[in-house]
Amino acid sequence: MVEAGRWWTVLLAPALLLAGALLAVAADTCAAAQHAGRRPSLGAVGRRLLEVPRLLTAQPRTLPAADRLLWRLGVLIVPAAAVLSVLVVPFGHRGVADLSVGLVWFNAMEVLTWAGLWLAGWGPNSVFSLVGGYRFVAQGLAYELPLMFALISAATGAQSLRLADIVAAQQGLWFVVWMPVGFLVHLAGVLAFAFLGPFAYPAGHDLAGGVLAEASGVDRLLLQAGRWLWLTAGAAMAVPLFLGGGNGPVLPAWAWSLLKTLAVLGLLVYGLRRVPVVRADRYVELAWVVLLPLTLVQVLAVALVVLVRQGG
Amino acid sequence: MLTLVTFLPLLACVGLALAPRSVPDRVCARVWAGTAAADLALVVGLWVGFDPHGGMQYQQNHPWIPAAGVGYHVGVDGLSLPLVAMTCLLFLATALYSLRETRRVRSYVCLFLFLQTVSVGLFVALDLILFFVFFDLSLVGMFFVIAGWGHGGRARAAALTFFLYTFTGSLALLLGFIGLSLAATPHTFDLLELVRGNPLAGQGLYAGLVLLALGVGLAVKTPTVPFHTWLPPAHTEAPAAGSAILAGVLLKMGAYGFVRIAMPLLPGSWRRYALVFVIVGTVSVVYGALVALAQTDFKRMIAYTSVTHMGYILLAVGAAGVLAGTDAQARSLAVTGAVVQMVSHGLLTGALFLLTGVLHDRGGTYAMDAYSGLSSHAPRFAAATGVAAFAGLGIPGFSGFIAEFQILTGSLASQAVATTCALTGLLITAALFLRALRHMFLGPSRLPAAAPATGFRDLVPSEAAATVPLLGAALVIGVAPRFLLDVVEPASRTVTQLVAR
Amino acid sequence: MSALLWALIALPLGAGAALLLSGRRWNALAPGLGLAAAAGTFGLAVASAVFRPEASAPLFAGVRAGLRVDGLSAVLVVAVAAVTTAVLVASPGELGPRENRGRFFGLMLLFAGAMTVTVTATTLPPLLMAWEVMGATSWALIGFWWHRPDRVRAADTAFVTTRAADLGLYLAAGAAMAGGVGSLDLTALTGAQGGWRHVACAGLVVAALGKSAQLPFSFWLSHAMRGPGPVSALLHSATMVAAGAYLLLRLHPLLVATGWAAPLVAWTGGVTALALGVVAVAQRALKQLLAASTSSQVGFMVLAAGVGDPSGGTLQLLAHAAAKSALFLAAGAWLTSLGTEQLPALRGAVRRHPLLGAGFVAGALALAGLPPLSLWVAKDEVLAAARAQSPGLYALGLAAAAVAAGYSVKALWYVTRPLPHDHDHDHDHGQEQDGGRRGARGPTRSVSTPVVVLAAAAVFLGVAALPGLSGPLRGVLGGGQQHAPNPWEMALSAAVALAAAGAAWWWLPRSAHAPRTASAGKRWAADWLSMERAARAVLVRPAFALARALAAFDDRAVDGAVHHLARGGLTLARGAARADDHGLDGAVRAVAAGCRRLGAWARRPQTGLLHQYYAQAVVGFTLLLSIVLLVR
Amino acid sequence: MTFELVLVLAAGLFSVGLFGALSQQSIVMIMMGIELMIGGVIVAAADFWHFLAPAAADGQVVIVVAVVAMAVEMAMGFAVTTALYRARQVDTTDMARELKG
Amino acid sequence: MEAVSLWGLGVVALACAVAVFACDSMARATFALLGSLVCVGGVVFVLGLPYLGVVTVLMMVMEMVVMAVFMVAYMMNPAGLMPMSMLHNKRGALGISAAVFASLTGAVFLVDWPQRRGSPPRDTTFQVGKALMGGQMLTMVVLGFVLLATMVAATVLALHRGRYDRLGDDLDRCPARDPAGGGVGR
Repeated sequence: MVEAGRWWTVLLAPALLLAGALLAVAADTCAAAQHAGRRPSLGAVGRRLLEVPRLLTAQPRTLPAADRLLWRLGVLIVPAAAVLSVLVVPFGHRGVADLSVGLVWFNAMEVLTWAGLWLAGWGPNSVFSLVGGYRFVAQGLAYELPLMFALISAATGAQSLRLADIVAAQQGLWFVVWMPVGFLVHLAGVLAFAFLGPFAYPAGHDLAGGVLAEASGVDRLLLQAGRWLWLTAGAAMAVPLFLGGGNGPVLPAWAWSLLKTLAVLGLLVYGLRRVPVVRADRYVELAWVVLLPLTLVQVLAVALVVLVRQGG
Repeated sequence: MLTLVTFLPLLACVGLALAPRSVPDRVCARVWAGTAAADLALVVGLWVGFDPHGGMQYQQNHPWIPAAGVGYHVGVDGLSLPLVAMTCLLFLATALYSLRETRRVRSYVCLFLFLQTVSVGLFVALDLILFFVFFDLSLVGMFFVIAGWGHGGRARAAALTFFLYTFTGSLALLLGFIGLSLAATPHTFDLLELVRGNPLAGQGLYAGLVLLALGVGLAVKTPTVPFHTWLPPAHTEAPAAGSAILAGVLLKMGAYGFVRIAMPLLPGSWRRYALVFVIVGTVSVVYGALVALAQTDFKRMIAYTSVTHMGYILLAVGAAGVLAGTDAQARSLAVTGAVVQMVSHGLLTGALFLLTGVLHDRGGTYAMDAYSGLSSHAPRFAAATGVAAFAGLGIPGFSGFIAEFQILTGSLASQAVATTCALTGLLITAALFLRALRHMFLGPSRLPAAAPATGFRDLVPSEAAATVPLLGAALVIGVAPRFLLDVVEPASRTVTQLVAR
Repeated sequence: MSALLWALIALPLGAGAALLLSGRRWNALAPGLGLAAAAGTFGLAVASAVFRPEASAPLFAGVRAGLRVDGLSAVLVVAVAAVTTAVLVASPGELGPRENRGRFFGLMLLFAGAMTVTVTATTLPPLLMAWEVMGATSWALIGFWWHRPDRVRAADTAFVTTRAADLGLYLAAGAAMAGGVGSLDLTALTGAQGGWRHVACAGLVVAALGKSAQLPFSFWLSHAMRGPGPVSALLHSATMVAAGAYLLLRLHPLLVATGWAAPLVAWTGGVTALALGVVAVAQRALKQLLAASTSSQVGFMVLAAGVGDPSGGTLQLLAHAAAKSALFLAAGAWLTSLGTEQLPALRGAVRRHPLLGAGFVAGALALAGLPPLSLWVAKDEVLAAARAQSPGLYALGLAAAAVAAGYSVKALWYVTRPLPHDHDHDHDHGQEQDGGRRGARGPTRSVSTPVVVLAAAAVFLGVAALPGLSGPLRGVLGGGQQHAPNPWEMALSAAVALAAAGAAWWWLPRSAHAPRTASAGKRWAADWLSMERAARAVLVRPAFALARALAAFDDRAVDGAVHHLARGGLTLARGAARADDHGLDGAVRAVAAGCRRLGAWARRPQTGLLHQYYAQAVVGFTLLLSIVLLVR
Repeated sequence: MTFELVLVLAAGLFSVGLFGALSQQSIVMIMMGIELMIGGVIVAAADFWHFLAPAAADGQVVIVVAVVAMAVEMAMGFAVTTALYRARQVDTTDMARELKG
Repeated sequence: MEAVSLWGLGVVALACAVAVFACDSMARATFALLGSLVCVGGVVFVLGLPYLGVVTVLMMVMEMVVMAVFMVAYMMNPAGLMPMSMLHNKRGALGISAAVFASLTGAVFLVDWPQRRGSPPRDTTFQVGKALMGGQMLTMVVLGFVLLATMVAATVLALHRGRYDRLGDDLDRCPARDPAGGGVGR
């Protein structure tokens, strides 16, 4: 079904991801304006997008005894990881690289953001950014385990780590139907590693922007881009895992994938404003005490179903 | 019946020991006297029912340790009945004598009751191990008597020497017994079977060694010369009653051992080594008499005379073993003399020691030169001691003469030289007793410093009741010996036949 | 019939024992009772002499205690009873009311009983028993006044000496048994085989000589004189000392059978007679003189036994018993009344108590062996028999007779001197050393009559023994002896006796005043031939020395050996303990210390520094790895 | 040849880790050294699996165990260090030598 | 292709390994270590074990981030701004590790390794999964228990207030005295 794309798909995937990210930003500004009571206008969106060239030309702030190497590394890792994680996601019936351990790859890239953000926080040698970095690590500890089990439940349902197999397994029934907890936890996870909306705790305003406090110029641009890229990558990943990937009655596979991804993205951007920022220790309690058992039960149920179906 | 006789005192002893503390001393002493009298009555009953020619009678034989061939086998014959009678009489005498005892009377009485059981038990025992058990228990009893109630400062040392010395001897004896039982085909310690089986008939050296072990064990107990040094200190330190029993009964155990065990069980080696016993006997006689002559302590002197008298027994027993130059009549005469000597020595020396007890009780010391002319103070005491002394040196009319005459007449045939030497013993004994009497009882009156101001009290009824019957018994044996000899002679004839086989 | 004999023995012994035990309780009645018993015994004695009962009782295995009154013993039994009665009659006089008369009379009767048994015994055991009892009673009687230590010492010496001799009897009994004479019958002794007969005979001879105070045992008799008068009279004159002679008389066949015994006995008797005669002459005290004379007279009896003349011996015995007991009674009476027994001090004692004096004179004359009196006749018979044996013996006998005359006359001379004028003076300075009651009171009639009777007996016996009348006596004695003395022998002996008496009577006044320069020989004789000093030196002192040495040896060596053994054990124990402490314990402690050091070494790598642990771990693993690889 | 080279790589990692563990004073640095050593082991295991016994899964199991070991070592190391630090404000092994023998 | 990547990854791994102990800054050391271990993951990935390789990278990243947190918490000079040598016994350690390296490489080249036996299965992840759940179940169980024990022990050790302090002296205070509120049942 899904076979590895040719060489140019390697470029196409990032482009598509970027496009998705831009769409998300626009949606977000519209939501923010509507939220603020103004009518969403194209100008607001344009003003938001003008941020990019501003940042590119801005004079980057220098700090005393900053660990420039680690800082640069950290800022680069976040968007790079987002891009790398999408390589595995199949677009319709073709993905960039159909690894046998695609799911684990996505998870590995997702964990890289931890390192990246911590480095971005450590680099400028400033308290707020360091605390922001720590906040992200704490938030990571909170959302990581339920997210892993959600991915595992999808893999167990498809009895394989290869995304193509997972998509194939959803021929008859999408996983979201009998793995709702997994889907929700996945969405929460996407918001969390994109540290947007309720999970913007690391870049919280109480810390003067937290991780982004000292970021300026290109660094800030890369970090911001990274957040929105991760959001779209997460949404893209949710489609093959829970929403049956390219399967769909009429439209061609890639069209269904695109539609589902935009739908999920819209859902997420809609959710950004609705939920207040959750403190990491509060979320860790919810995640470990409530979500973790749920996802475990979820995995157990899936495993039993698979066994019954396979056994029978 | 015999078991009753043996263990009646023990019952009384246990009864007394368990009796409540409130029982006054006087009652304890009376109980002792009563038990002793009852025991004596039973023995007299036995004597009356005893058939002299019946060999071993009143036998009781129950398996005790069957695995080792040890049985509770008791019985009486011509040899042991007189000794049992003498033991009971002596214990009755000591009981009467101790009526006035004041120091820890209850345990004193219990000890003596225990000693009576043990002594009678030994004489009636017909099993080597039973014999040995009673032999050792007597040591224990006597040790406590001397250590507990001895009056000298060195009482404990003397008691310890006595115990260790005789105990070592008893170990040699045990060795001999084991040797004997091992030689018997079905290993048994029963005396009659060993006699019947005569296991050691053939083995020369082995039998010799067993006899050596038995000889040493018994020699230490009847103190013959080289092994006698425990006797004098034991006697000087022991209380009067203790000395009487030690001399009267315990010494006889050794002598009786020769007649009951050594001779019948080892006839061959006894005949071969009889000369050794004769020589030891004679030396004991002469040596004991001479050393007694040189004593200044009255009780120590009497102790040495005991060595002499025991020497006579050994001489007689040794002579009975020599077949050359004698006939059965002479040998049985010697053995009869030995048994009568045991009985007479028990009575006479027992009386003498009780009287020395009186002497010490009044004067506080045994030193002869501390007293003089006691007859004026205590005529009855002087008379009794005089009679006892004369009986001791063998004046006819007393059992001493009967015994010594038979011994000397019986032994001269086979051991002319030894017996003539022993004769000098008679003379020296006479000299030393007379010298003692002269020093203490006759001559001008002088009392030791320690004597109380009231002077030298004469014999108290309880003391008289203790000593006079003993002297009376000696007199009866001396005057009309037949009642005793009728019992002893058949038994000694059997012993001589056993030795001669 | 045997009941009579048992009664004869039981009466004196029983009465004696009773009186002895009564002690002072019946002090007043004692003499009467004693006398009655004595009289009874005398009657029984006469009856048994007539009927000649015989009795025996079982004693030991195969040995019976036999008694028989035959010819010889009949005479003696009567004599003993008679003398006992006489002496007991005289005794109350001698003993004051305060004395313990019960004990005295008891012992005397016991002695009489024992003497009776001795003479009637036919087997050795009863003889030996009686023999010993006699010794014991003599000890008790000599030491009667036991307050004086010297008297008791004398009693002891007497007893020990006689006891020493009595051992011979034991020896004889043993030899008889060995020699096959199972029944120990005296007459059967000759049947003993081989050497045992000689041994038996030797034992008997020694015992007899000891008891009869012959050489070399005679010194104990001088000590025996310490006893009261009647004791000396009964024991040490008539009966006890005679017992030995009687025994030899009875066992003459055995003496002959052994060959050497008869001459030995004879010569011992003769020599004793002569030697002790000389000793008697040299004595200054009356009782010592009489004692020595007793030994010499008994010597004659022993001589008779040696030469085999029982009738002569018996006659001599009877005569001497009567005479000597009279003399002793008199001497005893004077000792109590005059408080001294020294002859010079007794000057004129006869005049003071005429009746007593007459008896004494008669007795002394008889003793001198002057003709018609009994002793002369007896002596002739003995000398006749001796002459038949060997002339030397006859000469010896005659000399002894002469000496006998000498000392008798000496006694007579002093006693019959006229009373010195200061009569009372003597009383005061009389030495007390003789222990007699000083001048208690004059001898009462009770003493005089027995003395006279005995003296009369001594005189008249001589008549009965004259050749004419000797037939029935010899018949009674049963011993038919051929050597009736022919007249010239009798005349010769009478002449000798008279001559000696005359010479003594002549010489005495001169020597009495002569200065007392006693020659060595005289002093030696006075000291009883210093036999006692010899015996003490030869036997007693070495015995004591040996005793002391042995006692010391016993305490140090034998007891020492035992204590050294014990001490050795203790040192061994201490050594073992030390070895255990330093040796074994030391080793253990060393091991412990070693372990501690090893522990310390083991802890060194634990430095607490982690990196060093890693280093050690790595080095360890590499070594392990290389070993595994190399080994494979 | 690559087999030996990968092994040499593993040895190299192991040795560098060893050097770090031995020479570093700080507990955390030592743990890093140990992490490197375990990394070496993982490489060696993968190498052995790949070149010697691909059929069996033992090599992979070794890697899993090694990874778990690394995780456990990490957790316990920091727990001990935390406790030590809280107790005595010390984080170098030189100062924590109380367990000296 | 494979050899080249192996070489690349190997050299980078060694470089990062050396960098760990060379640089002063603790953060840099940590991330050098991360780099080295990612390369190790890569090598494993390249050697045909994709799952284990990616899992190693996944685990190492999380571990190093946590280590970085602890590094900053405990190190005196986390940023390495004040360069000081935290080394001791350098020469000894160097000697030993050099010796070990020499011996290992020696062993590698001297030992004649057996030939390859069998061929790799198509799906290695399935192989290890099957092995762990089958033949090596014991190892899996042990690892499970070890991990559980580690969780509990680490928590207990690391807790400032110990396990029981919060329950009061008599272990019976109902709402346990916890510094931070929240948690189930409150």
